[in-house]
Amino acid sequence: MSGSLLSGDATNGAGLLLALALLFPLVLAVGLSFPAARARIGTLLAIAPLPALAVALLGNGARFVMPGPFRLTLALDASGAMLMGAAALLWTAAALYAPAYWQGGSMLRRAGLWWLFTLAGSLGVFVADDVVSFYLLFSLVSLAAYGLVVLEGNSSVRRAGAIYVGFAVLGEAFLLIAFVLLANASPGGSLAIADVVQGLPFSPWRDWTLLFLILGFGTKMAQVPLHLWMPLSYRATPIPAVAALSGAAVKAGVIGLARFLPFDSGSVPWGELLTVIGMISAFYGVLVGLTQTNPKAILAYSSISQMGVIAAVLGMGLAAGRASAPAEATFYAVHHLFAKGGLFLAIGVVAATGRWRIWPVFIPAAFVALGIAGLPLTGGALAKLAVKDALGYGLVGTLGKLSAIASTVLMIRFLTVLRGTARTDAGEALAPLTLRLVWWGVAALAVLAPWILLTPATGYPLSDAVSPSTLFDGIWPLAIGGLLAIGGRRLLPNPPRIPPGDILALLRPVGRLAGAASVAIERTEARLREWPIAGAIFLGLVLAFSIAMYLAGSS
Amino acid sequence: MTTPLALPFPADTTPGGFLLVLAILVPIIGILLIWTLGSRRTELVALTTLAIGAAIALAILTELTGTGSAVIYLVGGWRPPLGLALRADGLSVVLIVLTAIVIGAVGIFAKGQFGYDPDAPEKRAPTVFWTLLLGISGALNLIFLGDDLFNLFVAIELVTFTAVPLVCLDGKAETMRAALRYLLFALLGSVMYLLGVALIYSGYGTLDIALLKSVARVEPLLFIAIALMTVGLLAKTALFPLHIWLPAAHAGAPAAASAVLSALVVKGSFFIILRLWFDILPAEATGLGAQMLAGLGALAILFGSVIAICQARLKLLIAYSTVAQIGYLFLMFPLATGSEATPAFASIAWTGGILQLASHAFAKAAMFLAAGLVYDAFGHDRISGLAGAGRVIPITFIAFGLGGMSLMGLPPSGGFSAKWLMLNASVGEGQWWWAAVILCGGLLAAGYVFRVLVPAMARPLARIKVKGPVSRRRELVALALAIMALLIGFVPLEPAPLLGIGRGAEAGLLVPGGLAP
Amino acid sequence: MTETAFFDTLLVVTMIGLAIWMIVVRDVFAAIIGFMAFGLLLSLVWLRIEAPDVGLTEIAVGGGATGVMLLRARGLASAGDAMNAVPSVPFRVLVGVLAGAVALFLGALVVFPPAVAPTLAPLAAEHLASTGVGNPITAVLMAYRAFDTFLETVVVLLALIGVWSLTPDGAWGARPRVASADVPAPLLLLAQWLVPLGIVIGIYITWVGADEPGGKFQGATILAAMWMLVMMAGLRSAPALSSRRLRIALVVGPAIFIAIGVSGFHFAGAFLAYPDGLAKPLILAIEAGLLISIAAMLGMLLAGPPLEGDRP
Amino acid sequence: MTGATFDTATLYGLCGAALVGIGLFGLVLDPKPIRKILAFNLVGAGVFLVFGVIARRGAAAGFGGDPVPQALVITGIVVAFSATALAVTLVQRLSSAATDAGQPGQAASVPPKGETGTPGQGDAAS
Amino acid sequence: MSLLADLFTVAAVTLGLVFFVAGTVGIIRFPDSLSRLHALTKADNLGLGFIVLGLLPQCAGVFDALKLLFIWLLVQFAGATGAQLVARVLRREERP
Repeated sequence: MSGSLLSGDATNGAGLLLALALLFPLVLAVGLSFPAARARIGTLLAIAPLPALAVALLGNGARFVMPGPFRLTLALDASGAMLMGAAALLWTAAALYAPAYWQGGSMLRRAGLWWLFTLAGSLGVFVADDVVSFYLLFSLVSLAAYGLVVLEGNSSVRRAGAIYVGFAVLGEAFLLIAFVLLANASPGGSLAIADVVQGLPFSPWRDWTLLFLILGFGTKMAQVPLHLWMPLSYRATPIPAVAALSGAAVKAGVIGLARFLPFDSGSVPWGELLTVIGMISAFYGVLVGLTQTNPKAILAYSSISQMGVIAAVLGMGLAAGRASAPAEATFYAVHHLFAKGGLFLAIGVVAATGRWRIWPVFIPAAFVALGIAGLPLTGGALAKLAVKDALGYGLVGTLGKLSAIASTVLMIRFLTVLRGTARTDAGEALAPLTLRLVWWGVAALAVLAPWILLTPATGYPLSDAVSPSTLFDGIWPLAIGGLLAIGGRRLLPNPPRIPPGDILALLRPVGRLAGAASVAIERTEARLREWPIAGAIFLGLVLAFSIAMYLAGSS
Repeated sequence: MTTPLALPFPADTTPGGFLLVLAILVPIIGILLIWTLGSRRTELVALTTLAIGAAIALAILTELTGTGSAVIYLVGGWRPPLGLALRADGLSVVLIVLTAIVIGAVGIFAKGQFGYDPDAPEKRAPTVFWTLLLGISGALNLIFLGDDLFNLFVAIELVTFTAVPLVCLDGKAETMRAALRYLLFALLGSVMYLLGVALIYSGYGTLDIALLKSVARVEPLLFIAIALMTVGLLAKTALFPLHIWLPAAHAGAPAAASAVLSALVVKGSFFIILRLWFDILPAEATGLGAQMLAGLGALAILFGSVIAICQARLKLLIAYSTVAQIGYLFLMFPLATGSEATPAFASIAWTGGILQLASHAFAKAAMFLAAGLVYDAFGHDRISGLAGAGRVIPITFIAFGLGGMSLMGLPPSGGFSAKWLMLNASVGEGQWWWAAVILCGGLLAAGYVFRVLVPAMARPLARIKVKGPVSRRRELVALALAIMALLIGFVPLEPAPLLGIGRGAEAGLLVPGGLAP
Repeated sequence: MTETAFFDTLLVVTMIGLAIWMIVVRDVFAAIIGFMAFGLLLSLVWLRIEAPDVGLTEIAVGGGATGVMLLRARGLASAGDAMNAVPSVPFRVLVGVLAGAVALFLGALVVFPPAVAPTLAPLAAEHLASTGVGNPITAVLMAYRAFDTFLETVVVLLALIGVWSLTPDGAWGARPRVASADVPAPLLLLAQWLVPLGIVIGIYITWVGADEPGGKFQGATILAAMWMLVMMAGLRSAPALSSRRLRIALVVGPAIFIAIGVSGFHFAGAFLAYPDGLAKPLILAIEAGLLISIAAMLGMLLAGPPLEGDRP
Repeated sequence: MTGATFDTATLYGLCGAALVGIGLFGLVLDPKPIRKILAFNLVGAGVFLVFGVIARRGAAAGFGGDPVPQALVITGIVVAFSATALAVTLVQRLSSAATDAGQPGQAASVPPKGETGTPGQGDAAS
Repeated sequence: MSLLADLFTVAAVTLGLVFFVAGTVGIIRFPDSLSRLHALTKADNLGLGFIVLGLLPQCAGVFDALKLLFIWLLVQFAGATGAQLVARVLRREERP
């Protein structure tokens, strides 16, 4: 494990800008301790992501290597730039949205520190180029987001926060062991991600590494067995923060899988496993989502479902050894980022508008929501198109289509619940202008941005998007979904109510078991601390060690 | 009657050698001055002594890195086996500098505590505290420098006699009970260690570690002697089943004292075990014993962390966290075995273990000082009563949080680099079960750190009752220590050459920086 | 069985019997008296294995001073609060077996020693001349391993500071109460006659230690005992903790040791080295200083910390 | 393993080993701290006897025994005495503090559950 | 001459031992502690005296002989004081 740790050339001009762009939110965070800066916190949060956005747009091929012992290397490639730019846009939108949504500055000030740290982490994780920096930025975004989850501070929120932290730390433990296995197998001990992934197929612990990678990033992407934290924490987090979290922060899992899975050499069993997990999450998310009443919970389950689709895309890519799968998945993720973030913002706007004035706000929500299900001519359709080849045309392809149908039903369910949340007391009330402007902006991004990014990201010509076959492919799942939704509402008017964090109830016995175990451990420890027993153990250890050394020595 | 020792001690006093003597002598001179110059200048003398001690530690470091070989001093000019030698290799210099920094920081923290007032007549607590703090500093320097087993016995007695009165400095009944329990268990340990020293002398005629390395034969006498000494020292290091005295002692002691006890004192006896197992015991005899030590370490991590999570009081939680973190150190034994190509001290687990020792020392000192500040601010340290405390004394809880980050092993802390190296070593050596233990420990550590931070940082339901103001200087000392725990995380993730200086080639006698002549 | 073997066996059996009795007997006072007798027998053993110096130390410090220290604690009704429950019989058997096994391992090593008994005696004898001291043990204590002896004085000093740190805050700086209210006449007589004699013996033993068995620790213990006798008889009250003379007495020994040791840097090329020819006077100077300090330390250790209500 | 030697030194060596065993038994089991201190001194005596036997066997160059272990024993005895002094004073202060605080010495059978409960509080008033 | 000295030593030392045995029997047999104290001091001092007397001819020089006598005097002195103090404690315990 010697020699220069990081291959690749040293810092270039754009790389320096990239580093400064990531450092900027942290500098602002330190600035928050001065009262003058705290007063204008709204503007600070808004300008924080802008340098990163600029670098994402301009600085392609940027590369930064931190000199000296501080191991931090950053590199901007195409998918990294795309995700970072999109995340920066969403964070800016949320930052503009927040002051208007929270009116008083007290909530904003309390969120300030955590907001800036999560922002720095979520932008940085897309551009980290070596294992340790990736782990550093990944833990920054996971743990700093905790501060945003427990902003409201009441007891149920704190429980959600505790579960969030539990899963976050569990995910990080998986990732740590995965990265250790990767680092051990990387040629020449270099920690750069490219070298590490190159060494993965030949590593003696290949299967263990892939398992822990999938478990670690699966927790972040809330795939089925490890998805409990998402519904609870998204319900607990206030709108501006959850918009940014659901949009940008979750994508850390996507970029992780995209970077660390060996797509060029590929591995069939693990690829199929990832696809199965993805598909299960996709359908599970929709099924449980339908039973929810709170719009934020429905969107949370929709996120689980969409992340499932992305996981399936990456899984198929890994199984088929399809080098372009990560780029397609990233493109799909960018659309989801805007759409999901936008819909959360929409909930805030609708809640503030009167029943009669809802339409100018509700129509774009419908477009974006159905876009997720693949409404033709919207960003969603392009996203579906991008991943269609990756999913292939066999069983998984059809499952892809079925998931589109399922998403349609779920989105229609979401729209009906959303309409219900409009203010009935002041029918004519209008949400503050900034809220509506920000919402419209993000909705536009969700619908239009994929059009701009399609060819550079995935290489499909725009003409494919408008060709009659894709239009037809987009329409029929929506039609069937619509029919199902209308029929469903008539057949079972009140579907069963499942509390968010559905199988959490299953965890309760596990919790009790852990409680009993810790009581047992405490009792044995108290007995062990009695003097005679400790003395006897002391003598026993003397004998044990001498015998142990005797055996080791004589053998 | 021929003496079996054909090889005389090879090394002579190296130029910088006198620094080693000063490192031990200066604190003792400080103690004598405190007791003669009267209470007016107690703190002044103590703090200047600590400053001089720190300067000496840095001088030894520069001397070592300058010559690239161990700094040796033959006390009285007599050559071992008859006389005593002091020997500073890379590892001991790192620990001496660590001790100087932590005790210096604690000294700054404790300035003005215990009701010290230069003009008033002498009070018990300040005079005794400063004397014992200097005593611990001198004793630990002796442990890290001593090369003679009986000399090390006197050193660990010095440590015990300075640590026990610190535990019951506040004179309450239960701290005295904890101190008595600590003293008696430590005495059991040291008398067993002394028995081991006797057996080593009966077998080899010398007590000098460097000489023993070349003479030690694989025979029952050596095994029983090393077993007695190891278990005796385990009792003083409070490794899991023998940790009965630590929680009450470290929780009862005043904050400044428990910081030094937890961060440094338990590490002293660990260091001697390290020298026994890596410098005396022939490598082929360490296999099973090393697995046992690490097994006890794993139990320590599990039991210590789980019980830390269940504790009601902050200082007890931190004390049990010490019991758990000590377990990590013992994972070094099976992992730092080294192979033919790389000797033990060049393996990554060796650097990882020492990094863990150093980052735990900084983090734990910061956390205990923070606990002391919490007690100053709120008059109690019940965790349940700390809701919203983070808003009253934010710097303290930031220090506690950064310390906790290092314990959990989150980057960029020293704890993370240590965990990373130990994980690499356990995967590299194919002993994956230690990796599972390390990860479990990290999760559990997150458990008890968040258990304190979550209520502290949350919005309090009821206004928290503040007992008194907290001095900013003390909060900054705690924060500085916590930041040190993070800074050492930036050490390059590979075997540190500094730790290899002076360990020379494995073969034959340990000659500074080269093969035996 | 030669006569000496019979005597040795009788001595060993008595000692082991006494040790077991001490552990088993219920009354703490009886156990302590048994321990003092044990100390006397032990010093006989040291004479049998040709270690008169150690015999002296054992009877002065091990048997005598420790016995007195334990006697002073005997006054407690309960000999201290119980630290643990009385364990069940099977557990006691288990501990018995474990302790027995450790003793067995030890016994085996004693009965089967290494082929050649390693010794540093020839090496010590070879350099004895340069230390200017006749008694080899004093040579080891004051020259070859002088560093250990110096550190040991610091250990005793720190133990004393530890004992003093247990003083209640109100009584810091006060005089420990040693004499009882009414001092019995015979004790007074004993003190008046024995103390001057004891001081002469103590100094003699320290002086003779250079060439014959003896030494400063033994001498200092005798002086400390005489000082205790004076305090018990009420002829002098114990010095106050804050008295400057007491502190000077405590510090003079280590201070001289350091001074001569550090002067060794310049004059003799190493810390604690003596310039050749000057070794003996320097060693005697150190021993004189240590005699005073250790006598003061042991005396104050025996006197114990001042308690509530003592006045300076 | 060389042949068993049996002379006076070995006899006293076995006596030392026995004392260590008996002392450990007492130190581990006896509930009273004074008895534990007594047992500690017994173990100490046993260990020093082992040192003495080693010195006796190393007799050479005209001395009755190897001076180095004998010197170590003298240092050991003084250190053991200091430890006993500290321990005894602690026990004395503990029982007087307990009686002052109105808690008569706890009955032997109840082990003090003090540690897990509420250990004393940090530093004196600062 | 030395034969006579040896005979004298053996006789005196045996006589001394007899007195020690008497003292020990006294401790075991006597009813109350005061009389036991009496037996102890009287018999043992006398016994020691005879032993010292017996050893005098064996001494190398006059100086050693004086040392032996001096030891006997010391034991006498300490024994007497000790007995007085123990008796005082015994009487104080009996009175209340």
